[in-house]
Amino acid sequence: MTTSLPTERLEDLYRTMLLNRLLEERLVNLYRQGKVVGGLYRSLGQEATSVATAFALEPGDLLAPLIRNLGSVLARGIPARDVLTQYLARATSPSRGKDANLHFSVPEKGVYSPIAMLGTLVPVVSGMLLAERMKGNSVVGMTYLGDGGTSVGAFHEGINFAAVQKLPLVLVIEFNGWAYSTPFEKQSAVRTLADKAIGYGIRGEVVDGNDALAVYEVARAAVDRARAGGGPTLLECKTYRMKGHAEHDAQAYVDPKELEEWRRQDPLARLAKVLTESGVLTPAGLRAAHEEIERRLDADVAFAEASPFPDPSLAFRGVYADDGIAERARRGIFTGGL
Amino acid sequence: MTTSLPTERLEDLYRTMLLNRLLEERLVNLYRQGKVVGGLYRSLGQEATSVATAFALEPGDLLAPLIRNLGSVLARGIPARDVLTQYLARATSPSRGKDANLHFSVPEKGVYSPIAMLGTLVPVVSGMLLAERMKGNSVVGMTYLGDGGTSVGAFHEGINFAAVQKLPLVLVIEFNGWAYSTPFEKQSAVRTLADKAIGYGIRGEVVDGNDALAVYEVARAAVDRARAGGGPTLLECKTYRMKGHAEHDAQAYVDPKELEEWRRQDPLARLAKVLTESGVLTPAGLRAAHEEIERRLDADVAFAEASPFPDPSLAFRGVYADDGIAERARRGIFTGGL
Amino acid sequence: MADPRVARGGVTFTLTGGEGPGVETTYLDAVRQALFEEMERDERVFVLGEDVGAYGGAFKATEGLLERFGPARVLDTPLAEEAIVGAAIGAAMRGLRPVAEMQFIDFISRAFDLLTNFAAKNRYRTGIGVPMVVRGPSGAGVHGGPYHSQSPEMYFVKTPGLKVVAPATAADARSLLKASIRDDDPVIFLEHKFLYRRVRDRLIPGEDAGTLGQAAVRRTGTGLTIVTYGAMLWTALEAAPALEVDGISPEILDLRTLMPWDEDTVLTSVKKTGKCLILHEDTRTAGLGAEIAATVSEKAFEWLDGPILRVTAPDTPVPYSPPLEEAFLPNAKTLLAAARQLARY
Amino acid sequence: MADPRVARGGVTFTLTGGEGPGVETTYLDAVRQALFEEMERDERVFVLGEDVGAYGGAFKATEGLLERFGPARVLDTPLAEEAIVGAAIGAAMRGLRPVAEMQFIDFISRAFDLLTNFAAKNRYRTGIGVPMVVRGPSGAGVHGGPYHSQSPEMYFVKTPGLKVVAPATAADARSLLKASIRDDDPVIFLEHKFLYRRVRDRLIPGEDAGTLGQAAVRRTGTGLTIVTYGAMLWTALEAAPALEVDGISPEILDLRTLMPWDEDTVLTSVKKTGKCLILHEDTRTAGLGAEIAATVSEKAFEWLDGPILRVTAPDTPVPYSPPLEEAFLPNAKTLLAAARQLARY
Ligand SMILES: Cc1ncc(C[n+]2csc(CCOP(=O)(O)OP(=O)(O)O)c2C)c(N)n1
Ligand SMILES: Cc1ncc(C[n+]2csc(CCOP(=O)(O)OP(=O)(O)O)c2C)c(N)n1
Ligand SMILES: [Mg+2]
Ligand SMILES: [Mg+2]
Repeated sequence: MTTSLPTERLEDLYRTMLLNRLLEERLVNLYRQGKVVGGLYRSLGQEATSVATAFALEPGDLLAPLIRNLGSVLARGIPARDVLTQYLARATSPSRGKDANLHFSVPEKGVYSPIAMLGTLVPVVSGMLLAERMKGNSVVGMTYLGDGGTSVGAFHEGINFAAVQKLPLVLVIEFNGWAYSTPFEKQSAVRTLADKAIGYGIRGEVVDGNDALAVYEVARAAVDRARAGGGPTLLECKTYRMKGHAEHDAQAYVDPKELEEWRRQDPLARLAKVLTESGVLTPAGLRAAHEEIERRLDADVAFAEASPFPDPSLAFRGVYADDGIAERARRGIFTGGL
Repeated sequence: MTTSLPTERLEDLYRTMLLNRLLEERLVNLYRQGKVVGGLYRSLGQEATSVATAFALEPGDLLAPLIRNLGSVLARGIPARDVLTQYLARATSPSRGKDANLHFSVPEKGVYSPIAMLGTLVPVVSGMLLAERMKGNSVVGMTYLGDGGTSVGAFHEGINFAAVQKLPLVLVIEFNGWAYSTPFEKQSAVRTLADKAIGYGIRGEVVDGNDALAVYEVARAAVDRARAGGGPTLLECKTYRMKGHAEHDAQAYVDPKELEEWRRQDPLARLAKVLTESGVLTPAGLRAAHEEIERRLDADVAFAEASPFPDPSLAFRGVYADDGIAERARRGIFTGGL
Repeated sequence: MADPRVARGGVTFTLTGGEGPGVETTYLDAVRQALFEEMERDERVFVLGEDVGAYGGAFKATEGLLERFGPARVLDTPLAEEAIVGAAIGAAMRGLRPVAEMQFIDFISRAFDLLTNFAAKNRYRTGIGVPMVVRGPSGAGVHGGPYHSQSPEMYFVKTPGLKVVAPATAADARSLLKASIRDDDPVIFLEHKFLYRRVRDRLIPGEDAGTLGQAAVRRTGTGLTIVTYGAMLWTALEAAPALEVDGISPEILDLRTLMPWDEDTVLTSVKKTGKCLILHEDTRTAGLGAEIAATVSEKAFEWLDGPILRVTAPDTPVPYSPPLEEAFLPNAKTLLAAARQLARY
Repeated sequence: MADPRVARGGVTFTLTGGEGPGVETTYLDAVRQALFEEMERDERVFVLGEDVGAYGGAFKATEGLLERFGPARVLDTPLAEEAIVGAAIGAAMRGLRPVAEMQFIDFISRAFDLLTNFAAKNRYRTGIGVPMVVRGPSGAGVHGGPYHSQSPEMYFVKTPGLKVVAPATAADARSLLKASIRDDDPVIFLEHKFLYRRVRDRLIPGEDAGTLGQAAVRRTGTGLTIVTYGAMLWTALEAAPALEVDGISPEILDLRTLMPWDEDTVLTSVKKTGKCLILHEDTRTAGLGAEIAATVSEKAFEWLDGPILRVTAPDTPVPYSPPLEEAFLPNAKTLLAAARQLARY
C-alpha cells in the first residue's frame, strides 16, 4: 500500500466512504417508503471518487458537488442529517425545503450548491477563485462534472477562463460510462476525457476512480499544484455508475456482465482490503465503524422524519434582499394557493 | 511551386483574392464618404485564408462565412454588387436591407448567413450536414471561426456533436492574433488552436494562412476526407489582422513592428510572386486582371449607389410565413414610426 | 405530504369522459402518437434529443420510435441543448422537419440564444424559414423543484418569429403537436408534465392535425370570462360549479396557442360577459396575463364592467417542498376568491 | 440616408440645459464616472468583460479604469459571455461587487441560463445573494441591425430575482449605476447606446447614488399620463409641446427602474389624469407596456376614462436599413396620433 495519508486519515477516509454508502442505503429505504420527495440519485460504486478527491482539500478550500457527490460533502463535514432533511424536503434542511437533494450551500464549510444545468458550476467556481485571489487568499476550488456534462458549453467557457487566469481549480471529471441512458460513444469521439486538457493548455490526469488511495494521491497533487500557482487540472476518475440514473431507472440498457465486472471493483471493498492487509484497520475495527455509523444514522433518520415541513409563507420570501419587492407583487393580489 | 490546382484555377484563385482586396478598397472609400451604413470589417491580409479554403469546396457544398470572409463568398460565386448593396443597405441587396454586411443567405449557392453571436454557426452547419446525409447527399460544409470565437460554448457543443456524428464539416479557425483588442494570450492558454481537435477526437491541421497554395492543399485534403466519411477537421490558418477590428478602430494596441513584419507576408503579393515565377501569370496578365476587375467594380459601385433604399413597409413583413401574424399585432395599433 | 392531485382538486381530468368513439388515450400517449403518425406521414420529420432513442425519453414520449424508424430518424444526442437546437435549426433550413426534445423544458435556457437569435430571426433576415419544433415537459405540481418545474413560455412569446403552443388536453396534445410539426415556423411546444398521465381523451388514431392560433371555449357562460391555458384549465373547470352556485356563470377559454394567441375569441367573450379574469401557472409579472389584460383594456375598454384580474403564481422561483409548491401554485380557492370579487362589480 | 438624430426629432437631449452648477457630462461619461467613483469608494468593485481594459470598451465606457485601478480590477476576458457572467456570479457569491460588461447587450443572450437560473434563483434557494451588475449598450436608432439594437429588458423583468434598470438621462446613468452596484441583488443595467453621446446633464462629480425603484415625473400634466423609459423619454418630451397646443397637457413619467417598477407613481398619476398611454421602444407583445397596462386596469380601473394605449415597436426583429429602422421605431408622430385618439375619450 502506497499512500501519503497518515493512519488516522486513512481510517477517516474509510469511514467517510462507508458513511456515504450507508447513508445512501437509508435514503433508498426512505425512497421506497415514499418519504423522499422527488428523485434519488445514487453514487453506489463512485464513493472513492467523491470522498478521496474532497479529502485532498484543506480547511477554507471550496467545493461544489453535483448531486451524485454525496461523499464529497460528507468529507467536507456536512452532517448526514442535512442530506436526509434535504431529501425529505423539511424545514430543518439547509435549503429549508426550497430546493432538493444536494442543492444546498453551506458557505461556512465552503460548500456550494450546483444548479441542475450541468457545466454551469465551472465558470461560477472559477469566479469564486478569482475573488479569493483578489482578496489575497490562497484558496483552492474543486468541482465535478460527469462524462455527459463535459459536452455542455458552460464547461468549455469556464475551464478556458480558468486556464487563461491560471486559477487554482481542480475539475474532477467523473467518467462513469453513462449519461442517463446515453453511452459514452454517443457523448464524445475521444477515448480519454482528460485529453481535453490539451485543448485548454492545462494539466490532465486519469486515475482509477475506484481506487481511493490512488484517487487521493492525484487529487492531492492537483490541489497542491493549484495552490502553488500551477493552474487548473482536469482530473478524470474512471469509475462506473452501478445503479440507474435515478432510482426510478431500472437501467435496462446496461449489460449485466459489465455491472458484474465492476461489482468486483467495488471501491469500499477494495479500500477495506488494503487497509486490513496493511494492518491499518482490523476486521473488528471495520465492524465497529459500521455499527457506530448505523447507530448515528438511526438518530439522523429519526430527526429528519420528525422534522416539520416548511411553513407555506416561506414560499414567498427570499427572492430579493428586500422581501418587500416580491411581497408587493402579491399585495392585494391573487397569487399562489392563498 | 507545388499545387494540385490546374492553371486556369490558379488564375481564378488569384483573381478572386484580388477582387476581395479591390472590392474592399471600394468599400473603404464608400465608408469614408459615409455611404456605408454601420461598420466595415476588413479582411486585408486574410484573403488567402478565405479564398483558398472556399476554393476547396465543390458545387453543391455549403459555406457559412463570418463577416471577415468576404473572399469566401466571392469564391462561391456571390457577385460583388451583392456585397456592395448589403453594406449600403439597399433594397437590391440579398437581405433587402434587413441585415448588414455579409449577413445574407443565398441557398442556391449554398451560402448561409452568420448571426453576430460567434460560434453559433458550428452547431447549425452541423445540422445542415446531418440533414444532407439523411437525404443521402454527399455534401461537405465549411464554416469559419476566429481565435476569439473558439472561446464560445456554442463552438464546443457544435464541434463535439459533429465529431460524434462524424459529419463532413471543415471548421476553419482564422488565427489572426486578435479578437477586437484582445491579444491571444488573454484568449487561451494554448499555443495552437488546432490542438483542440484532440479533445474532440477529430483531425486538426495548421497552415500558413497567408500562403494561398498551402491553404488550398490542406483545405482540399480536409474536404476530401470529410466527403469520404472521415469526419470533421479543425483547420487552423495562421494569419494576421492588418487593420483594426473595424474601420473605426485605429488599432493603437498593435505593435507597428509586428504589422510591418506581416506586411511582408502579404498573401496577394506572395501568390503573385509564385504565379509569375512559375509562369502561370505574366506581369502583364496581373495588370490586365487588375484593370478588368476595377472596370467591373466601377459598374457594381454605380449600381449599388443608384439602388433605392427599401420601402419602409418591408420592416413589418417576413417575420412568419403568414405575414398576418405580425400584421395583426399592428392592426389599428400604434406601432413603429407609422 | 399532500398528493398534488388532491392538492389540485382531484377533478376528472378528461373532457370526453368514458363514452364515445375512439381509444382512451393519455396526454403522454397523445404526444407519442402525434410523433409516430407525423413520422409515418412525412419522412422529413425526425426527432433528436437526450435519451430519446432506446430509452424512449425521460418521460417515455418517444418510446417505440427507434424500433419503428431507426437511429437515423430517432437521434440520441450528447448532453448539449445548444447542439440539439442548433442541429435542428440547420436541418430545418435544409428542408427537414426536426422535433427536438428538451429532457425538461427548463433546459431550453441553454439554447435560448439559438432560439431567439438564430431560429426566430432567420426568416425575417434571410427569407429562409425554420420549420422546427422544440418540445418538452413544462410546469410544476410534481415537486420537481426550481429546475424541473418552470414555465418558460414568456421568454418565447416575447420573441418575434417564434410560436408557442401549450395544450391542456390529450386531444390537443396530439392535434396541436401535429400542427406544430407541419407549421413553417419554429414552434416551442410546452407539454405540461403534471398532465402527462393525469389527463385522457378518447382519440381516434390517425386523426388529422388541428390549427394553431385558435382558443377553445371549454365552458360557455355569461357572468365572467376566465382565460387560461395548460394545467390551469383543470383548475378553472374545478372552480366552475362553485361559481355556478354563486350565480356567477363563468365562460372558460383555453388559449391552447400562446403565440399567436386568439385575440378574437377572447375579445368576443369579454364583450359578452363584461368581465375578464386571467389564470395562469406562470409567475405574475410580465406573464401572458399581462398581454391579455393590456389587449382587452385597449380593445374592449367600453365593454368592461370591472377591473381585469389576474390569478397567477407569485414572483418567485418554483419551490420544492410540497407545502411551498402548493403555496406557489394558484388553485381553485384563489380563483374563486378573485372571481367572487370581480363578480361584485 | 436620414440622420437618426433628425429622424428622432433632434430635440435638445438635456434636462439641465446650459445653466446651473456642475460639469456638462454626457450619458457615456456619466457611466464611466459611476464606475470610477464606485471603484474608488469600494475596493470590492471590479469590472470584467471583452476589451474593457487597455481598449476601454467598445464604447469607451471603461476608458481610464485600467490605468487607475490596474489589471486585477479591470479584467479583459476571453470572448465568452457565459464565462464573464459566471465569473461575476462566483465573485459576487464570495463577497465582491463585479460589474460585467456585455460589449453589446444583445450578447447577454449567451449568458441567459446563468442569469435566469443561477444568479436570479441563488438567494431564494440558498440564501446567498449575488450582488452583481451586468451592463451594456442596449436599444436601436444607430442602424446596428438585428444583433446590435435589441431591447432585452423583458427577458429579465420576467425573471424573479433580477432587477432591471434603464436610465434615460446622464444624471440617472450615473446615480442609478452607482445604486445598482451597491444593490445586494443582481441588476441588469441597460444603457441606451443612442443616448451615449447625445444626452448631457450638468453633474457634480462625486455625487452620491440614487435609489432604484423610483420613477421620475419629467413633466407634470393633467390631460393624460405617458409612461415611458430609456430613449423614448425624449420622444415623449418632443411630442409634449404639440399636445399642449391641442390642449392635452401630458404628464410624462420616466420609469428608470423596470423591475421593480414604480407602481405607486404610475397609479397616482393615472388616477389624476384618468388616461394612460405607455410608450416603449421594445416590441409590442409582452413588452413592459403590457404589465403596466394590466396593473393599471387591475388597480385603477375606476379612475380610467379611456382605454390604455400602447405605443411600441412592432413585433419584428430590429431591421438594419435606415428607412426600415425608422419604420420600426416609435416616434413623436405615432405618439401624437395615439395621444390624440386617447384624448378624445
Ligand atoms: C444542461 C443539462 N441538460 C440536461 C440535463 C438533464 N440531466 C440530468 S443528469 C443527466 C445525465 C448526466 O450524465 P453525466 O454528466 O455523465 O453525469 P452522471 O449522471 O453520469 O453522474 C441529464 C441529461 C441537465 N441536468 N443539464
Ligand atoms: C458571442 C459574441 N460575443 C461578442 C461578440 C462581439 N464581437 C464581435 S467580433 C469580436 C472579436 C472577434 O474576434 P475573433 O473571433 O478572433 O475574430 P476576428 O475579428 O479576429 O476575425 C467580438 C468580441 C460577438 N460577435 N459574439
Ligand atoms: Mg456519467
Ligand atoms: Mg481574431
